[in-house]
Amino acid sequence: MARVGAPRLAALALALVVVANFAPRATAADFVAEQATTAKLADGRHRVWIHDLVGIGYAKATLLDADSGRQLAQVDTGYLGMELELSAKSPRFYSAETYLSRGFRGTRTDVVTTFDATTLRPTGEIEIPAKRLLGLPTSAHASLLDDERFLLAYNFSPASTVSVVDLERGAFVGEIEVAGCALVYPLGPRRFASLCGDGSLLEVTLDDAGREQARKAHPNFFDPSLDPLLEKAVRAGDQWLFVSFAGDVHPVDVSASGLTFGAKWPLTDAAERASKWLPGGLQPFALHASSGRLYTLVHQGGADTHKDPGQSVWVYDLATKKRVQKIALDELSTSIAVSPDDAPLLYSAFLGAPALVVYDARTGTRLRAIENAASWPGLLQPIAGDVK
Amino acid sequence: MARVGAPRLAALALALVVVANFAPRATAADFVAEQATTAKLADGRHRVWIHDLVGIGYAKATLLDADSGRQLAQVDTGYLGMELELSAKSPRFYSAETYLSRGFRGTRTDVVTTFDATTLRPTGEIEIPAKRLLGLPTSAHASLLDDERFLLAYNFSPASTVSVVDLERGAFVGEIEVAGCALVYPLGPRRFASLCGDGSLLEVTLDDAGREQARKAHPNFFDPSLDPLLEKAVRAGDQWLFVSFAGDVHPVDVSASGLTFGAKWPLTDAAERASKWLPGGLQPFALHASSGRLYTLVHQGGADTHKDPGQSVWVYDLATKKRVQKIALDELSTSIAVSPDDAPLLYSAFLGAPALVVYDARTGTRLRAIENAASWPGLLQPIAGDVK
Amino acid sequence: MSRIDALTQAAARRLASRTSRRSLLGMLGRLLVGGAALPLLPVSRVARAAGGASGGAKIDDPESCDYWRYCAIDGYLCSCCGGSASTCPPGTSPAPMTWVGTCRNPADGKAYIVSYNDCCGKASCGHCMCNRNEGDRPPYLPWVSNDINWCLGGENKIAYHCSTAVLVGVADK
Amino acid sequence: MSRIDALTQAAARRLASRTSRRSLLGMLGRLLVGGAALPLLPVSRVARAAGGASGGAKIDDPESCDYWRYCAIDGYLCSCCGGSASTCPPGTSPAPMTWVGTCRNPADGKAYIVSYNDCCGKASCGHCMCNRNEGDRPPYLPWVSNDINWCLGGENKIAYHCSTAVLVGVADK
Repeated sequence: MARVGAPRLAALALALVVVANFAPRATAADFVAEQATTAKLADGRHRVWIHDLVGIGYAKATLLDADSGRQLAQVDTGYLGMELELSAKSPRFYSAETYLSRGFRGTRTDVVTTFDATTLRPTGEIEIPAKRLLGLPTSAHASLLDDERFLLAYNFSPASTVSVVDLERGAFVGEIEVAGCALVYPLGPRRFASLCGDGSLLEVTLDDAGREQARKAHPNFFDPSLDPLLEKAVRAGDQWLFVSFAGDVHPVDVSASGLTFGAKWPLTDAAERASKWLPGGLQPFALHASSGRLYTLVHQGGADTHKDPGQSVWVYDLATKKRVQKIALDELSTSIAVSPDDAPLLYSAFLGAPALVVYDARTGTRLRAIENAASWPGLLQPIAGDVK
Repeated sequence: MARVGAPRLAALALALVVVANFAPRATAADFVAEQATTAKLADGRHRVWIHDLVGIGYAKATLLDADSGRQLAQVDTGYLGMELELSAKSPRFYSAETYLSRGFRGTRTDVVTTFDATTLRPTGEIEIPAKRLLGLPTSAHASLLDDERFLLAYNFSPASTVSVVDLERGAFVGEIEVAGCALVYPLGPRRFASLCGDGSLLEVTLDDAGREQARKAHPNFFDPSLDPLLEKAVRAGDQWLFVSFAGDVHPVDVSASGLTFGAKWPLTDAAERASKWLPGGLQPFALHASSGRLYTLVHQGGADTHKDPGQSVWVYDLATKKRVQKIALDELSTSIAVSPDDAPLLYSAFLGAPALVVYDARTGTRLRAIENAASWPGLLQPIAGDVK
Repeated sequence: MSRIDALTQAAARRLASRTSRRSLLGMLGRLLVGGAALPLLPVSRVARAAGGASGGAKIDDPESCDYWRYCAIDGYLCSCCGGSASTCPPGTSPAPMTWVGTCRNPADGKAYIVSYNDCCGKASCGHCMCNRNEGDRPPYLPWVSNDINWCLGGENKIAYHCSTAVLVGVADK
Repeated sequence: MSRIDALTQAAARRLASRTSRRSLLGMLGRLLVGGAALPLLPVSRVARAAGGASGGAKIDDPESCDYWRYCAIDGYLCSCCGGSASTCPPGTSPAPMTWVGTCRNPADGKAYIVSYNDCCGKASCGHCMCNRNEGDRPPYLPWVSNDINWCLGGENKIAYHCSTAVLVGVADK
């Protein structure tokens, strides 16, 4: 490209005009000056947030259109940010975040930030105790209760408590002690569970102000010595599905006022267990609600391989508890997710590589890799398409 | 590595002990428990800070031992941090830094942070107006005056001012307006210069409280239309050396009470200019004080290639103003620096590659590449060796 | 192919962008011959950029560093980040002040004044790093200096996200 | 050779570290055969790691993820960051609370209790990422959970910089 001769003086002369107002200066008859504006967020049938751990630092989430492979937008989620709390009912989403006043030193402040889901601008924040769990991302670190009035964040200081935020009042309500237990799993509009180190499930009921109303320990939910549960559970409507290290699904039904613990059922048969097929990864389970299918990321490994990457996705029909599909991934994977629509896509990413890989979830066909989707891919969060 | 059987209960039992005090628990007769401590900063003859722009984000500086290739330590320098203000006389250094209260949003705070040069811990900070220049790093964005009582930081808001910080009192003094000019070049203990868009050099004198006492504009220091100066000047004792886009050195002597503008002298002869040899890069000039040599990073390019990388370092004797050496670099380079000792090393880094490459400055022999020294290498700052 | 770049590939972009196309083939040769010289640069990228040089630059592609409007840009291209050559990605705001360049549009042969509005309020986009310096000058001439972070708009508008290239005038008649 | 790793190479480290050595050669084969499968991973790194597998792991090298003490570590090795297996780099502080693992020292055949003290107070070191999970459990058993950022020591001790592996006891007699 040839350099334009002596443009600097013209540019300087124009600078004042530009600074004032970007006023049009149509010296050519047909020229109309452009205005710098902000783009509207694009719709799409297959949009997915991919979280980026950015080398264990200030995290961000990038919204991708998985059909076009394009980046649509980005939000920042603070120091060791984990995921967004997406809303099923409002044009907002939330993010439990941690900040330090001087970058990587100084005073810690934890907040729940509200984002406008259309403009992607932060619209407010509610300060919470500065002790939410920091570490590798897990979606159970914080959750919206079912009617989305309360948001819960799990604290580890190392005391275990849960912060309750009233989103309607825009205020922090208080902390609920969950000693010996960890994380938050919503059980309805005013109820949540935590998973406990002694193998029990703790059920806590809130009142309409967000204060603890009742609690009940459900002992022997699992055996932490013989076969601990992965904390990476998925919810299928009224059922929480916890999967053990060995690959047994422990269902918990939350539809009644109490909790109903279903019989555990295996992802693998005896021969597969003998060959050490195990679930593993950072986000190894995904649900496709309308078809009632559970997607699981599995690998062949031994003891303590519960975070290893996999290259196989095994799919189960939750009605029959039978495997109905096997998908072979071309690349290593630590996170999987499935789009919620009726032409679902399977998303796969590996913490050790920057691509998001897209498959047709029904056929297992690899459709595309979106390169450089994130430097350190963490959790994946598909959002419901809103194409009219 | 074989998994140790059932370690968990023992580990849990020990955890309380560990948390309490890491108390020794020598069940084997010869076992002495270790203590987690902090390492002392290693000495070294050839230590160098390499700044990392981290993808235009929160920057950091890594201290390397260029002889061993080892990382010695790291300090964080805030949002778009540029360089450290190293002290010639105290066991401290300073950093003019910018922070946002919510990572990449929220309230901006600018500070001058003091670091202990031995422990590398921040020991204090002085708040300054939140408008210091942010952008690609340039060492003239902030500077210590010669006796290190005052630190200056250049502000661009877009008004041009200079913040004066009194390090002795630990307080911000005030701002000095430098309209039409930019950056800060120390001229002594109470004097600095700024480079002006009209081609003049602005000289400002401070009183002992750090307030402006006098100012003088020196017009026609350079011609911003015909041959602008690179702002990347180096100081050789009482001389500032400004180099023009075309490769002429404009010396300014600061030893007298006024300023003496020396005759400009060329880095290149007519034939070299005809073949478009030009200085360029992010940090294209380095001085080796004891030998009086100026190292320049040059490339063959045309107009507007003043930031292009180079692969040649041409070395000049400041006494004779003659080129005395040519060093061919194996890799592209945008930053060069030379260690201050009498067995000097030439350091080279390229903003587009993560290595620091080390040469023998006297022979031009490539000694080693320190891979992954920085993700986005910015400025290089050698420090005087302190091997006893 | 995806058009999204990330930090790990920025090096190649920068190598390509910070270097004139004319000299890139020469450097590529050295890279390939050198072998270990720049082992971390994705050589396929460099090769593609070099191929572009012989095959014709993408002067009409807003996601290419070669796009004609980008003659004095320095930063991540908003076109790769959810915006376009003249719009900021959702959730970010154009800086009210800018630096300007003058670029010639090969389609009509005219030189246009281009305002390089930084988009502000989020962390770096990280995709499509591009630096070209036609008419760029040091910070003592700030309105034509692309080294400066122009996100000076106050609260929530400090952080640099990406760069646009907005046509604001015709330079020659 | 330099022992310093950086962000752009962390992917390979993690590939190597998050995968048992047993299966790495198999994966490497796939990588090389696949060609485009993981184009961004520096294959030389993977190859070197794989070479280590056949040639014997570096179980006595504190800068190697294979070092015997690191059997339940998750993070950047302080040995590569200006510290050592049991010391934090200058300017950082060991977390007062830790998670623990039990690792067998091949030199004496004994199992030792290892305290994985995070070093706190600076941004991530970025070198020698290593994750091994012997005995690691989810956060409901926090003292054996390596997912947690243990930099809980209050002011200026929040940010995670790197991980040590301090011997605090002998597990078997």
